[in-house]
Amino acid sequence: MKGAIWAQALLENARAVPGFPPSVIVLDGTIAHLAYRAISILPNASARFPRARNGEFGLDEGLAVAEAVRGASGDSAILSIVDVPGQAFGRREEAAGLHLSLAVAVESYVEERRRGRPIFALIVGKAISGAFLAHGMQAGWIGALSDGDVEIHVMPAASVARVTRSTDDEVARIASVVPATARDVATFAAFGALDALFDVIDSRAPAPAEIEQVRAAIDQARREGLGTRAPADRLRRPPAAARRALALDVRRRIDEAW
Amino acid sequence: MMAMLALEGRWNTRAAGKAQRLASIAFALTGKVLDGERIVEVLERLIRPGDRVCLEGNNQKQADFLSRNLAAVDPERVHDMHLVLSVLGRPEHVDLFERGIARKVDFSFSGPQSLRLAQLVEDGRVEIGAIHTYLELFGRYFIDLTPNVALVAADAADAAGNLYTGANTEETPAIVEATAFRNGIVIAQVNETTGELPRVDIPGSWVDAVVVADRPYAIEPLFTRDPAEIDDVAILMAMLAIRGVYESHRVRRLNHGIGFDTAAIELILPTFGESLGLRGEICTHWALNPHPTLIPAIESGWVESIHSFGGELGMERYIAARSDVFFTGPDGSLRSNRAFAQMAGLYATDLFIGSTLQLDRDANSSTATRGRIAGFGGAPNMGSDPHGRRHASDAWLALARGDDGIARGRKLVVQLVETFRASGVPTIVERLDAAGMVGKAGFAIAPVMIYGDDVTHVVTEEGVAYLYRAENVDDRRAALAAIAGVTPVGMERRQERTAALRAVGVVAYPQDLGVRRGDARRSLLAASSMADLVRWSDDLYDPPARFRSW
Amino acid sequence: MQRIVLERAGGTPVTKRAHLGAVASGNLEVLCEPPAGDGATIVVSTSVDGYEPVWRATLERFLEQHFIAAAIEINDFGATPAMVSLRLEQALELAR
Amino acid sequence: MTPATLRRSYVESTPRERIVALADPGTFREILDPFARCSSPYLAEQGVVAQRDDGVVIGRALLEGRDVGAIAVDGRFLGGSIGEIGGAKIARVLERARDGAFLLLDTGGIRLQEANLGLLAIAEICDAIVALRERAPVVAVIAGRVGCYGGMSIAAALCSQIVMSPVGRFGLNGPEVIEQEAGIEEFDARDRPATWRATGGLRRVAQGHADILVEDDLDDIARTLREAFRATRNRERLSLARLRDRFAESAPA
Repeated sequence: MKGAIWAQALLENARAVPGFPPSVIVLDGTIAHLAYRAISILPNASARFPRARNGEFGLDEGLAVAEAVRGASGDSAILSIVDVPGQAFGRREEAAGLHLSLAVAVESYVEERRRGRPIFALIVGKAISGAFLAHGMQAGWIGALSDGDVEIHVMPAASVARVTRSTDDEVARIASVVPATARDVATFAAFGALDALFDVIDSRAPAPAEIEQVRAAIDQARREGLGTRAPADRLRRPPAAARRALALDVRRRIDEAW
Repeated sequence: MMAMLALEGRWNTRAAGKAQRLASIAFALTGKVLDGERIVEVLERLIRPGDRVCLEGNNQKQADFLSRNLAAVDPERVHDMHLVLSVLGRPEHVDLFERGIARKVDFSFSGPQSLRLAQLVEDGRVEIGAIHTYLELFGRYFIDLTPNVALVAADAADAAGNLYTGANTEETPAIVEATAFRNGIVIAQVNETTGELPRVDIPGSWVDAVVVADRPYAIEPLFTRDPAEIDDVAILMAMLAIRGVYESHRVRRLNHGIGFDTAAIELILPTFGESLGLRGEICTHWALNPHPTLIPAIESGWVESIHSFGGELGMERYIAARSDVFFTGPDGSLRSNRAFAQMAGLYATDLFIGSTLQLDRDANSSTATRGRIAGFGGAPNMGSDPHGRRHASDAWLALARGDDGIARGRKLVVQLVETFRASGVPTIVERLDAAGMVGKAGFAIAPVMIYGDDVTHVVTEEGVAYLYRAENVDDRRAALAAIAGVTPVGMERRQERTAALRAVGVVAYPQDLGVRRGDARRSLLAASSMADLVRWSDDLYDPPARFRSW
Repeated sequence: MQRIVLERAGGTPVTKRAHLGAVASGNLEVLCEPPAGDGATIVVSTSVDGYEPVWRATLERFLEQHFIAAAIEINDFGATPAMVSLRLEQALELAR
Repeated sequence: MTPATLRRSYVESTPRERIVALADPGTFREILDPFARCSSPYLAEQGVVAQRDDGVVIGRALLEGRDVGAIAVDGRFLGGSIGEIGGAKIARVLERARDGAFLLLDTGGIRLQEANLGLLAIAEICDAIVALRERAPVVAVIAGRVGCYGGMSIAAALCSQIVMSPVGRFGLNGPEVIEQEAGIEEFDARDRPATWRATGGLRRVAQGHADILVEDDLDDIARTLREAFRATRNRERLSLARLRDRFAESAPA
């Protein structure tokens, strides 16, 4: 429920937008007198698709996110609050085309951003894999709580151990020597992938000063026009020069040869 | 009068015993049909301690309803059974020994249970009579291992107990014949009972009872090889085998076993073989399970006939539509018969080609490695020169030896091996693991699959060793070393010796056979996927689910 | 992971670059190109440890059979010696 | 019957052979080929030998005279997974391509060994596809043994046209992943026909999740690729209204 807590905390004059499934909360409101639409995924124990009842990104969630992004009013920015444990793993979902649900969300974010709508994302909990790609990664600006609960990765740790036929200890050891496989927020920030980190005492109960700090950062980013930057722009941020040097080198060599 | 009665008792004890046993299970019989719900009780009453019981376990088909229920009998009532069967392959076969229901076993092959079986031997829970070839075991069914009770599997039965075994007849006739005609009891599990059978494979008068199983008998598609998994090395070896053996000796009548290497041969007949103009010249008559990888060769007109040991899942409709090639019944479906196919493979084919896990410098081969008791199946019978053979053929005569007008030919026994298996384990070794197993784990003699003196050719990725042409043991060893790569045996090869052997045709390298290594590519395969095999078959081949990628 | 390097002086240089194979189970990638200096150099990276003598013997035999000068790189994922030899032959055919 | 020998199989071809066969003859110019030795430094630490092109082949080619970006993922190397280098290769080609691009996708998605770098790259790829398709065709071909899964399935879904063969599979989560995460009752990964029934090329084209069905034949795919380049973007695939209806049909009763 952290997504809902933070969405409600951050927006002033928040008003729930009706017409979305219970697993997707959409709030219209303001921060520093500018319009925002906050979107967050929540657990819904009675979701019609059983494999998306614990906050996973499923068929309905992708559609709802896309609709919320596309339906925001002209002057509103989007604020994606991210706490998604992953996508729905289900036979029914695959047959119906779960990838399309994620793609329609991605497409909505990209198109709106390219049309000039600022997109911000704040990671308050888990940001895993396809779910994060579909809800958060396309933002022009991404902030995250600097909190032990925040986890950013492509797969839950236990699953990585199973897939690689390895042990939890070995997965942890590798994460310590190969930063790309780490799951903590600081390492992800070190790639230049995050624009701001916020220290909080209890991410489940944000204090007024903490809320104010996040609001101020978002407001400043919006005024500086950072919400419409493309993902590749992250390569231009200072930490990327060292931590994503390979990607930069590949891009430079392609440009030379093109 | 008294004397005659005594005599009757003296000479008809088996018949009397059978009648008594049948009477003891009458409670569950309606005509010849047994109540499947009461099968455990039936088995408990029917089988006496110490009985010799044949539980049909084939390479493919398994009487698994009967074996599962046999493993559930009360060991107080049924114990110390002597199990005789071809393939001890199901987990419950081993359970029989763990529970004390069975004590002794005579068998041929234990594939998937080889580790557990070795453990039981280690623990003294099982006594192994012998590990046979199929033909030996069938032979002993008629001599000294005749079953008291045979538990077999069939597709269907009618009310009279006639059995339809369909494509997967395998060894049911051999087992039933041995049991029924020595007053043993034959019980068949069937998938269904019907009013009219497509054909009768076993007459009802040989069968005492039938029982409808809870599910169709278990069967494995053992001979299905996905062409997608054949690599360039297997194709190179296939090219060498075709040029260096099949073409050189005009081999028309042959057997192929399981394996990707022989599957590669089958799949390049319509391409590589065709380019050499060999259609009709080689590989025309087969003792062979219905390998899906042979479909392109059949469709291209290479194959005149195939007699099969067993069926193969998914090949049923294709076989029925190609009755000129396969042995089929009047109903159109395949008639397989392991005993006859083994006999054909022993006496009527000119070539056996197979692979092995280990081959020593004298070309002795074994699939037995430490801690496993896998057995042999049929390879040793087909992979041996039958001295009783008296008919000639071109290929057989090509290997003729002797003179003074008393020359006789020889069967081609070919080992086809890559020098190393995956993960750096050499196939060609200085000493077989089997050599160290005598006296252990039930082996009275070393579990050699094919003895080196029967082996006429060894083919590796490096070339062909024509062992039968070697003048002496030293030459044989040098010839094998010449194609043994960087295995310990191969490291002993000497250049001058090899050159001399090449000059006299005891060793041939690819260039000597006109094979370009660079041509060994998957594009030579007439089918590169299961989907291709289905296309070749005119959509008649229906691969099992696990092989489908569409 | 193991790295094995083999060098030999002399030989006729290959004239072209050749690349084939993939780092996939039982397979290997071979890069063959004209040498920077004189002679043949083969550098192997393999995911399977403990088979250096088998590798050396395989590569030495290849260089015995082909008196070439070339820089060859092998990236291996558990290929058998037969597969290694075959890929080397195939690469050489393309590079000559 | 078409014997395999009379057909040039896409499945049997390498990624480079595929691009060469699909582009106008003689026009493919590879960039960062294996001899550029641009391979992942992260794998050695994790006991994996790196492939010199990082499993991604890229370059520039002509397609009926159009100057297009050519991309092929090598499904043989680590399941066609996308890491930092391969991801950057794909993203940059999409950003540079003038008249469109084709992507031959045979990929399980993000490479676990480079997890977050793959994630970042795929976000860039998705953005670049949407940007490029506004002015030129971006065509995905899914016809290899691996299929197209994970993050790259999202990227593929964004393309203007998707070409599939019956062998191709297209979905977010592969069968093994579902079985592992949700249990064998949810999905039995060994039941291959079930996988293809749900996510195979025949199904995806019938559903409208992919646009054109092809045979496993390079000539057929080459023809179809040109057809796909001439077609307008399929806007139906990601139409909210249509997806809403489709998903409703899939909901449990």
